[in-house]
Amino acid sequence: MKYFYYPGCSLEHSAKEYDLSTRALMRLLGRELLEIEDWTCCGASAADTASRLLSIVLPARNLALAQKSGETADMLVPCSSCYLNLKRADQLIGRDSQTRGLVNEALAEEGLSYGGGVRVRHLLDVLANDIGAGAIAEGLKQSLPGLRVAPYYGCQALRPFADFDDPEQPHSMDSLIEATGASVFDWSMGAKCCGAGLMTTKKELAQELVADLLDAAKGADCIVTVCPMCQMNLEAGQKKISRMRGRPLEISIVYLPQLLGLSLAMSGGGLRLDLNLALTRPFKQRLAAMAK
Amino acid sequence: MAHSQALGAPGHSARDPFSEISKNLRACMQCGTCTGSCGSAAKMDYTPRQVWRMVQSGLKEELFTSRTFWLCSSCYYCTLRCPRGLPLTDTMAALKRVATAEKYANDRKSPPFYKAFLDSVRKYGRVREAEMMTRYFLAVKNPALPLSFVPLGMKLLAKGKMELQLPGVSRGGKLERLYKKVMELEAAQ
Amino acid sequence: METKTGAALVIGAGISGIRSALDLAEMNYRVFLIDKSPHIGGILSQLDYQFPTDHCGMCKMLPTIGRDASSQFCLRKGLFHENIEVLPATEMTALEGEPGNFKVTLDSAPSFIDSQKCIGCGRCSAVCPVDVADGFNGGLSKRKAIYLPVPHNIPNRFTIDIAACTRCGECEKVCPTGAVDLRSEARRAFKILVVDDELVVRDSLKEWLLVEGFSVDMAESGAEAIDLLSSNDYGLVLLDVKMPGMDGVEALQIMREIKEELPVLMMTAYATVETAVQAMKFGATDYLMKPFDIEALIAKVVGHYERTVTVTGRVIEVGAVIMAAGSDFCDPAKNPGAFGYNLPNVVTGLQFERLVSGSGPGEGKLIRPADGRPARKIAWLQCIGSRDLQQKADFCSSACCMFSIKEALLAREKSGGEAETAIFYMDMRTFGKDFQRYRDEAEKVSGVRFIRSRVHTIESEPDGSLKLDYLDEKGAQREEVFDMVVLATGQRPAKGTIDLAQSAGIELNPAGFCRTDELYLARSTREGVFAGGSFAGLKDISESLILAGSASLEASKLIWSKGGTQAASSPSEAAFEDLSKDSPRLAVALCACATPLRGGLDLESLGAGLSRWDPSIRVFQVERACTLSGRTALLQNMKESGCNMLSIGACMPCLYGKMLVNLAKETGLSPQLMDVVDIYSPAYRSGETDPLLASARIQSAMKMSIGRLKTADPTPATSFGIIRKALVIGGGVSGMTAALAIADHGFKVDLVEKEGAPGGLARSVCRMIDGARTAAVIEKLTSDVRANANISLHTGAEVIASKPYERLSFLTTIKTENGEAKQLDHGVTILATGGREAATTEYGYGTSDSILTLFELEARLEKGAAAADLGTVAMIQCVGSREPGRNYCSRVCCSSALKNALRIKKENPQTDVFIFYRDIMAYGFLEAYYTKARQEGVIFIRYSLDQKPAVFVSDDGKIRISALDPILGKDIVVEADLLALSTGVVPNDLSGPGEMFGIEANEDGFFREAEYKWQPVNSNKRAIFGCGLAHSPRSIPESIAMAQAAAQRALVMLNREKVQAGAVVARVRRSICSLCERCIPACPYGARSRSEEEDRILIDELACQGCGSCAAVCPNSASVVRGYGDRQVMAMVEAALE
Amino acid sequence: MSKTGKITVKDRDPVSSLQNFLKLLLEKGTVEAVLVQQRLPIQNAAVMPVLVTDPEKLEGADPLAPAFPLNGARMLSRLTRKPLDAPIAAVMRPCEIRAFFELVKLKQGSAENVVFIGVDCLGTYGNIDYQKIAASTAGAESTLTFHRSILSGKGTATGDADISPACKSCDHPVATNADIGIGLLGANIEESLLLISNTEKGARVLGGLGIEVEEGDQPLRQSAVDALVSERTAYRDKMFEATSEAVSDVQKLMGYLGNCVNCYNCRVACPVCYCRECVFTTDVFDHEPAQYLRWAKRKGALKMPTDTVFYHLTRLAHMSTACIGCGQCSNACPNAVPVAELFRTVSHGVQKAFGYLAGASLDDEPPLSVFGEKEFSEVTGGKD
Repeated sequence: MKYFYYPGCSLEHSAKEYDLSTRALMRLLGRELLEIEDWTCCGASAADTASRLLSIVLPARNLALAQKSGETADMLVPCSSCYLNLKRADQLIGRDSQTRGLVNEALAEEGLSYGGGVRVRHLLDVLANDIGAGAIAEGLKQSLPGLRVAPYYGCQALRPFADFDDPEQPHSMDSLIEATGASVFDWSMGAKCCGAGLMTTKKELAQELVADLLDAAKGADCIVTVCPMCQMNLEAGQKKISRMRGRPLEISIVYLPQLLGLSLAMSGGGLRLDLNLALTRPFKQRLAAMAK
Repeated sequence: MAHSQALGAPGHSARDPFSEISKNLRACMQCGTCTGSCGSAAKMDYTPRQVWRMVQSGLKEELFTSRTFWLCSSCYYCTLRCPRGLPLTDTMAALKRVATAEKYANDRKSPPFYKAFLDSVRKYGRVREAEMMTRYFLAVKNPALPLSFVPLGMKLLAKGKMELQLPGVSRGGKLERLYKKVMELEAAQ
Repeated sequence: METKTGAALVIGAGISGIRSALDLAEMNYRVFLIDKSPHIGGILSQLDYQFPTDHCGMCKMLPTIGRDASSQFCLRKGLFHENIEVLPATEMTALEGEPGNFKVTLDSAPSFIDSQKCIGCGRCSAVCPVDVADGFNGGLSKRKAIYLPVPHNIPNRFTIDIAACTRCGECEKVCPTGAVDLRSEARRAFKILVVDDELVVRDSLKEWLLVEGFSVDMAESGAEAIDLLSSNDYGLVLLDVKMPGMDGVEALQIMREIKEELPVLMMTAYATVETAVQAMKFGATDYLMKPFDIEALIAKVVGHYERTVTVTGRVIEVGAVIMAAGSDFCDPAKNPGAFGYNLPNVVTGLQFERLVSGSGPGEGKLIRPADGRPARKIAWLQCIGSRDLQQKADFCSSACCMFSIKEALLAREKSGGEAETAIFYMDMRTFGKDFQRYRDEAEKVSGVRFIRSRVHTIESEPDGSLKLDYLDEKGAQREEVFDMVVLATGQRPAKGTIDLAQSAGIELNPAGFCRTDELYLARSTREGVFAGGSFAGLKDISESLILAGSASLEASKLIWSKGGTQAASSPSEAAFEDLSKDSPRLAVALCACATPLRGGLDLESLGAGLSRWDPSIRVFQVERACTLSGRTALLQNMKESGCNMLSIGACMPCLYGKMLVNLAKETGLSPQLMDVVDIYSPAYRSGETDPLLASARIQSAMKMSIGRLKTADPTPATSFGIIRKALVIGGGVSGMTAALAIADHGFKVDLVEKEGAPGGLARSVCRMIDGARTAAVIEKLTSDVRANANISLHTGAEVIASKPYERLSFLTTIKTENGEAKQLDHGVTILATGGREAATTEYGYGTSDSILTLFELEARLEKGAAAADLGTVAMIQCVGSREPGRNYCSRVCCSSALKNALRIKKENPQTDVFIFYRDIMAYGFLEAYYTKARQEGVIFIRYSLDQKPAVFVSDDGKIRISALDPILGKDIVVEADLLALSTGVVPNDLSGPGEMFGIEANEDGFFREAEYKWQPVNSNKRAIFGCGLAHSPRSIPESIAMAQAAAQRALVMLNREKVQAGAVVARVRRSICSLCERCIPACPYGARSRSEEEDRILIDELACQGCGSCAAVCPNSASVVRGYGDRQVMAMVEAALE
Repeated sequence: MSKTGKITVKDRDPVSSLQNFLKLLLEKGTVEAVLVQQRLPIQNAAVMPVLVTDPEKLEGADPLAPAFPLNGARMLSRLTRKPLDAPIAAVMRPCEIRAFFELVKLKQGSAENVVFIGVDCLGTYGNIDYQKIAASTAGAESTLTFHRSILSGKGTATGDADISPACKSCDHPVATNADIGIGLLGANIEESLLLISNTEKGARVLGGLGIEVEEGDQPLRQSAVDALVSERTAYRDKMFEATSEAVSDVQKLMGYLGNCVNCYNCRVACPVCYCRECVFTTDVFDHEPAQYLRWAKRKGALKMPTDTVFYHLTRLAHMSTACIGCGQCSNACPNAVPVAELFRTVSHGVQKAFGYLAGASLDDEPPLSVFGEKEFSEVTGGKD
């Protein structure tokens, strides 16, 4: 099975480990990733503040490039914000002829055209539904017993397009986590927003939201994320937020492919756990002990 | 209490984006589900429900003194739960568009950030995070802001997760033609 | 030649189905009442309490006229009426023919329990291993696969839920009367042939099918299959597509030649799907995908088997069909983004009703379903699955606001007043009669909190209670924790409505309910098929029954017009010998049958004991009295003994209802002189170990029956002729419809209208909600009335006096147009005196000609005043309504205001329209107009009773309306050019006709009906009915429906030559009556009056229901109820103490 | 505060002054007839209600006599059962007026055209006792000695006879609901009698007779009335206790009613037992011979006549809401069964439970004909 692969800007630098661990995991599970060559930014939440058409054209460009490559495959997108923009563009172009006309008129500048048809899939959707917990369980080499993992879905992976999990009470990560031998930490904040989009402009508000999440995760060994912006937002400033709330809130934050990779006995190096900004010492010792 | 406000439905010029927004919101029955669902409603001076009401009643000037729509983190809870199925999160984005386009300077940080972000994409096709942040800090002209990001910057540098590029050095202009075409099309609509 | 008695089919035995069935049965039509579930009662069998009495009142639907033709006990226990054949677990699969004579095919699901044998002992369900969620209790509790559909039915028959049953056969073994027959042999007789080249596939298939109880043969190849086929008979073939040599398709074709309609399931792997589909062209019935999903495979095979054994093909001929299949509630858990509706301790409205019901999971103690702790702080969330475009539910479900308030009151009562209750709502739609008063009382007296807010999420706390985040009315963010949350779930079309509509050939509306005529709400899109109750959209009980009545009227009019006569007289009315001169000669028949029920009962000693006790009786035994042969033996013995009274000792008295009536016809003895005594269950049920004590108890039961019969009053029931003409007072839309409905059945009607021309208030309304011109409706009705020979219309006439005439009819004097008095004799009266728009002086009305009432605005719009020059239009709702002095909602002003606003917007979208409102009462499908009004840009501004908008007329004629906008929390001013006030509807004066016919008006001046829910069109006097605006404000289509329902009730009286009074009625022994008149107010049916001239108490035998209140009040038994005289009761008490 | 006038008593004979007052009523034509208790000319000891239209025929009238042969309410009910356009005056004891009010509520009579003249009641003797006392004296002699002995404090007992237990326990000696009250208490009846106008009709009648009436307290009378009432109430409560104890279970009740022979006299004498024919005298209780045998066989022995206790219980059930305690049932009982005490005790409890006082006013609705929304919550548990 082949997938187009759209990493997105943050996976180039600030979320490099997410990109590398995803590629490594997919290779291990026998799925081929075709990175769209010359892909450009999807516009995230900024394009929409400048012009509605721009916020559709930018993602449409990447969809057109994927279609132009002649392959027929779903497009796998690890970052929730890119996933939302790509899917929104695909739907609007598919549904509304007026938008389709304008977008294609713009894309013509780059000799591209797009009429819809590429199915945009989030990484979690592919892991949960195409690969499935069974494959992870079969390939399990390094069980992680007793590890309490809090699944964090963020917001834009689930809403407004609720096509692979319940937008309010998601459960698609549970089976995957249990397949690794770890146990799912029971909390109700899995689908709450961490305010990452506001971290640069409205820091105090974003930190409040992060603090609530870390508070709720008390008792879990680590939080698992499926979006570079949530990851960065939860990792950065754990000390400052602990001071703000007046109690220790430090907790390890790992990407889902990293956790799954560990259970399939991929080396910590290959999963670039070294690049994670927040891995508590007890968590690292735990992983080392389990590796023996 | 507050001055009494002559009420009249918003003006109806053909292509005014503001009346476009109000047309989308007409079916709102002020049930308050959106405000109840909004994570950042506590910090907003006007709650989302009051914003829709002001749009419906055409109170444009007063609306754009509010910072509500800048606090929207596009988490789409409100769109999911609105019993009228209205595109509420998209409306918040549209209000940002109108505020930026018609230069209502009620927020000093968000417009420059989004501009820096889009300029970087316009130039390199992708966001060069370091360069984008420096351009944003320069635009905001408040030294305290960059200082607060230094610890995160240092950690990223140490881990090699951020390249140090100097602004304005390389050529760029990757999506220049695309941007121009889009602006042209948008204006013609 | 037995004239073809008119017959009708009623689909769905909920309360609307029962109402229509009873309506038609009381008019002596034959009725087939079918329901797909194993019991009757629909949703109401689960509700113990109904608004406004907060008690159950279902039995008030039972016939009061000719009541001996029907069972007179609790309807939730069952319904037995001479003219109704109740068919549970039955569905209609085809409807052919044309209106007046339809041919209907009925399928009833195979019943694995013989209803004659099952005695409801419950041993089977004790051993049943399967536990399934109990739908009756809304899934809150568990039940077995073999279960009692309703805890309190008579006879209490068990049913098997075929889907859940694993056919383990335990129940079959343990059933004492052998009533359970899982037809396992029948399954074994169903042979299946499996044809597949791979052994592993054949073996696994064989093993699965054997477990299911079928017998299986196997074939390795097509050829082998074919010669197997020619030698024996298969019910089903599973045929693999890809096989070496002869492939599946080829084999299929040959097989089809051998056995034409042989069902074949192709088995195909992923690649050969196309071939399997292609094979279907050659007659394969279906295909199965490899690798097999066991459940799906078994379900398909069992499906085929079930279809072959379903009892099909019962074809009945009926004149009309009434669809009363009801509606379902939406399942909140399936709501996208479940908002936490599936958390523990979150229940639906129906589940709450079960929690407070005595037969429910919590036995009526208000406990939380999850942990059984008492629920003392409860929240109701309104509009779950209604008024929600996200779920394509652009409608209001009409009934939830009121049943939530009722449930809140129930919670307080069940918790001894401790429970704290809160209702979260958007518009509290109290649009019906006395709804507003019920809500005010709930709020002010019982302390129910009404919070105007739509809660978005429920989160569960560690201790299982629930945290609600919501926005309060001032816009502040609130968090509150409750023990339990009840969701007022909205309506959805009943399961199976789509295929029911297909087989009935009727269309559905966009929301999936039955599409009905705009004006005649009971008419579906197919002539002859009518819709009653909530099949066309959820309604409260009263509206459902009104619509059911209207459907019965339409059906009976159709049957009557196509020549389907009513039966000459109902069997129970046959004349019986007058035995008052005979001395009692009593025979006792003891039914001997092999039922193991008998236990140690020895019939000989029982018979001997009785003869010793009373030598004058004759005792004989009969073999299996409930069968035909048993009855003939019984008849034979009765003739021999020359008895004039009969007491039968048998097993289940309830089975003998119809049998006694037929026996009476054959022997000429009135059923009142026969009695059936249960001589078996005392012995069996109580597990009486000591046979002596058991037989003593049985003996005393028989002696009581003998005592009762010997002292029975033998005079047969009397019947009375009434004048078969009707008087309709008020010639509005309702009056004319009622008159036409009666006249179309061939009876004379006098229609008295005060004004010069008929039409009533409808004349000052220009358009219906959908834009149709009201004048057209009135013209059509008026021309029909004038053209109808049976109707004599008296315009400009007024009713001035009325007095009883010819014992049970009326003689009414009217003053005609030219002033002279005219006397009209009639048997029934329908009050349709109507109402008018209320006047007002509020909000500056009268000080400027641009301040109008609602009707005046519509008149101006109708006169073509171009909307352009209307400028800005403002409307204020609830002017004078829903406040002290006139504390009821006039129901129609909101929809009329929306109609006017949409019309203005349509003609000129630029006009600004503002509507000041307290609650928009857009109930039912009117909600779509409310949504449309908002989408068209109408601005709605809410105000509260204590902060009304203020209106100033400035000198330049502009109207300035200032009010507080609650959302913005700011004062706003609307400058309008035109202000319309919705003043609501007030009833026309009822005191005149009221006092003449002895009926009262309620405190608002409307007609006081006998019972809001269950007898909406009857008054508390027998032959007086009421409909239309006189009863309560309602729209024109709703008035028409109510007029038809009232006419239908009147026709039950008019329809008979002789109206049979009940056998058990009151009598006055004049000689010892001291005329203290205490019995007159005691009679709940107004059946007693004092006649001044004859100086005695008169009884209206038709109205009397034999309830005995008069006998209880009378100290010296001057007033006595036939059948329950002092001597009889004493005789039974004596016998009981033997 | 009450409006009172006076009748001056000539030569220490209140009876004749009262007769003159009544003559005035007839002469002035205020009423066409007077129903008053009168000594029959032919039998001095028989004091019976007499309907007098000729003033001259009033000379035997003696309403002050301690005689109470039967409750006059029943007679008045016969007079007013149908509309009678002639106004009549009824001179009656308080318990007779109250009994009549109950009969009006049962539509057995009407109070429209009746002027009630209520005489203070100081108690009456049983019929047998009174006949003995009156026989040995002439005219109203026995009445005067009765009242003089009370005035002088010697009480009501003469010889071995005393006023009946019902009168001793009667806490309504004054007819407060009569149009005109004849006040004996607190007055020296040998000089004057009080005339109290309680209602507007009473004031009109007195005005018509030219008797002036002034407003004012009557402290003397009030204290006398209070004293008598408290004495009688004390006696009453003791009687209640004793009777309750005497009938506290069925066995005791059967003993209490042991002497009853089902003659049903108490029913005939009871003013509020209004049935034309009591169910116990109808065929319902005319049992089959075989039935008696069966009953006897069941317990081996059967007291006859049967249904004795059943009858009294039924009468209690029917009449306890209307019983005014006039004592005629005991008075009429040939075997001196203390029926009045039983009925008075039970109906006191029943009337208290309903918050109803029999005969107090025509406006109070009789308990069982009216249903309160929230009644007997201790029984219904507060559910309506």
